[in-house]
Amino acid sequence: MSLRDENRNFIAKKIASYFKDGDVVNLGVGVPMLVANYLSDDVAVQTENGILGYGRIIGGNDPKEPYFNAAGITVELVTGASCFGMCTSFGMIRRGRIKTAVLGCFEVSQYGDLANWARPGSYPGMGGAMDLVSGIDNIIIATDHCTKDGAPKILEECTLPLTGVKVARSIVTELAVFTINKETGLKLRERRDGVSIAEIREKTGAPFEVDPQIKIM
Amino acid sequence: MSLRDENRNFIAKKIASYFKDGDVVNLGVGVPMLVANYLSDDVAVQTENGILGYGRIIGGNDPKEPYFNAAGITVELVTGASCFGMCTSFGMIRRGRIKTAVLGCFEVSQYGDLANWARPGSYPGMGGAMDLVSGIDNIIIATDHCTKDGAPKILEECTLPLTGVKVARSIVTELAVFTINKETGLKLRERRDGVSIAEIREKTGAPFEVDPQIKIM
Amino acid sequence: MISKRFSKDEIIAQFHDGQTIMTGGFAYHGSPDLLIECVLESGARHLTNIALDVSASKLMLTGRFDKMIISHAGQVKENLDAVSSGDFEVEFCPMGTLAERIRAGGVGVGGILVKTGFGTVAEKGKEIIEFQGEKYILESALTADIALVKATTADYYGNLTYNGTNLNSNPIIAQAADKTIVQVDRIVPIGEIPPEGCTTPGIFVDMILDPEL
Amino acid sequence: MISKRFSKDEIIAQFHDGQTIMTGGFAYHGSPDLLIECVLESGARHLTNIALDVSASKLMLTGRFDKMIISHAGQVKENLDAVSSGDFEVEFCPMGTLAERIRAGGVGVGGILVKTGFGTVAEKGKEIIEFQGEKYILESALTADIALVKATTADYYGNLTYNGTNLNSNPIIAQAADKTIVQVDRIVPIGEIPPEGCTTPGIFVDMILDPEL
Repeated sequence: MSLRDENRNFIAKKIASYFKDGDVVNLGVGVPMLVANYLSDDVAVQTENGILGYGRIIGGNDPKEPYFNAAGITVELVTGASCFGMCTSFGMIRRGRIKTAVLGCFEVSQYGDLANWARPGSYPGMGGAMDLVSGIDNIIIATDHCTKDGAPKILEECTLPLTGVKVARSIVTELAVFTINKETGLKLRERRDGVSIAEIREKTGAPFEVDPQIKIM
Repeated sequence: MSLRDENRNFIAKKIASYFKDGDVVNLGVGVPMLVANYLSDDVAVQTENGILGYGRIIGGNDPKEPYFNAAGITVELVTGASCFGMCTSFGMIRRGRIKTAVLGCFEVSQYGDLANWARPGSYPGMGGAMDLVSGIDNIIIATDHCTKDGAPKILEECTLPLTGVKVARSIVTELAVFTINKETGLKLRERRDGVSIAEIREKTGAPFEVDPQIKIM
Repeated sequence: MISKRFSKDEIIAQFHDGQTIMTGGFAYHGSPDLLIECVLESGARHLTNIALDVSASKLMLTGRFDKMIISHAGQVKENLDAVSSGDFEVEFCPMGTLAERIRAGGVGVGGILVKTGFGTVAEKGKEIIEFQGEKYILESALTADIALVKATTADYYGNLTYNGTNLNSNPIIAQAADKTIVQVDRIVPIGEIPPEGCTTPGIFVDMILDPEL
Repeated sequence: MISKRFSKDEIIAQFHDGQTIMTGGFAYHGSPDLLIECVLESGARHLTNIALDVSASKLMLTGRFDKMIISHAGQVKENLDAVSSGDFEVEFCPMGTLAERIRAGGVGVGGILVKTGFGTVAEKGKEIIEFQGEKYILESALTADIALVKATTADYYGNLTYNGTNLNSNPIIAQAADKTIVQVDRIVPIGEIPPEGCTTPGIFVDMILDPEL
């Protein structure tokens, strides 16, 4: 496994630890989807294309398979899972029955603005991302701390088209965990073992407070 | 069978003759429901509480039975029938997929205004009647020509709370068949064998034209 | 997955004065009668009821409700007298519109534009919207504190199936409340309802009445 | 009941220049690929496509469409280039909102009030409505001339079942068009789909592609 992949699995495992039996979570495409591999079967994963309760990601996208997730990848259902159409699916999202979504990002601002669907030269459409951030209260951003080129993804203000305004509640990267207050901004809650606050400051494009009780991830 | 019941079955049989295989019809409570007994199984009866394709009316209202119509009466399904919830049911009504409904009335006006849900001392609510007349184009009124007291039910203007404005397209009674033009009003198309136009005029509370090619029902 | 089975007493404890309660059912069918008994046993008053039809439930006669939003009260004389009595407020709404308003509440949509009811009492007091060259009545979404649902089968997680025309308003009501309580003919272990056979996904269900608890 | 089975040639004859065509499917799944072939073989041009997702269908690359109302074009480079090319108009709509707009069209509701998309491109050009103390985006219902649906099983009357996540947008699209054409894995005699097992009632279906005709 490459360092990047190891880091992404580290992020996924960290986020998986937040959930308890009976919780329901929607997982976005990319790093967030890896979270599914670290969850107990008693945490129900919802996918907006129409499953409540998928477990292991099988992989592949053979149209003959019956169950796939929002990335179009074949998944295995857990016992007690249900399938439904798009309106029921986004209904449970909009209605607030799903408390948490884990989403990736291109950029996230200090106040929680999220940009995760369009960047120069790639304008595929927002898919279900706007519905998720509008309907779900606890939006956790799961992301590499910086882009492949080393540029910060956590910024004072987003530069790309927005998915939602002040919607992200926390950010988990391979280096740090931040919480976001819509008014006061970022607070660093945890840092990776061996990673200094100075290094995190350097790789973060926005100011942040440091929790006096900061923990090791 | 009483004369009144015989007349009502006469009306139902007459209306049943309008339909051909493949048609879909919604039947209201009262006289309209009798139409079901005279239809071929290849005419699908829809009931707004959630069946497409019921046949014979079994009777009774045991809550343990699975299939009942909008009057709460147990019915038998035809082969190929489907059951669904209220939103799908009224969806097919509002969307215009059901071309014809047969409804009863307290009063119907010469331009097609319909009053069939409330009268003094009895204000039970409109149920699905307003949705039916708003969503379905061909509204056939199936009714005794006069009230039990002999008062006309076909009037220049309705006096009771309306179900819909200019919605009825034709009226079938035990004496006559009228068509209704929203602008020009009633035209007498058929009369019962042995019933004179004079008698029909006497029992009808609104003026009507007589079709030169008037037929015997 | 966690179990959502509860005893009658635990369910009775959910009802409080002033709540809005939706009830499924149409005519004599698909009515959550055991749960309605729980409401009455709770002693809660000044309630609001939202239901497509209350023909059979006689809720009107209990003195517990200040307001009812319904499309039909049934032809039973007692109900018709109760409507006329003015003892509580009755807001009549066309059945198809009412179903869509409840559904809208259940999927987080704030309102809908319909054409049903122009020229009748149904448009009284409603906002008329002109949109894309057509006139519509703007109808608000409806939600409730508690939904009382009758289903045929529930698994422990609350996945629900319905039988025949007992479906009626139950699945939409099951999505529209902050707390959804269910009465069923049969409770089965998780896994017995196949993923495609489930009409109401368990996420919408909070409590299942288990008569054996 | 009457049969709705038709040959490929009879279905090809349904498509004409300028039509609005809805297509079901999400990513690689539940896409009515044989019916999309019929559209292309018909030679019809200046079409509008409404679909939640066109990742897999490559419809964008056919030059037949003047406009697409979609939520996602997929991550395939050819599609992304096509979106940027400006060769046709693309209207992006959030997936959940788009699903509700199509559903609204299918049940004869004229529009819906949603909160999704405030502060983003999704609210651009839309009417904002203040209703009961809250701000909403007014989104129009969508209908089409033709809906292309992929189901698992159809009986001769057009009652449809769907398997797993192949459901996705197919049942809502099946209701939203003036003419609904269906591609299925299996055609069965009437009576084989039980009343409760039918997701799309046959009344919404006009033509079933029967490869054996």
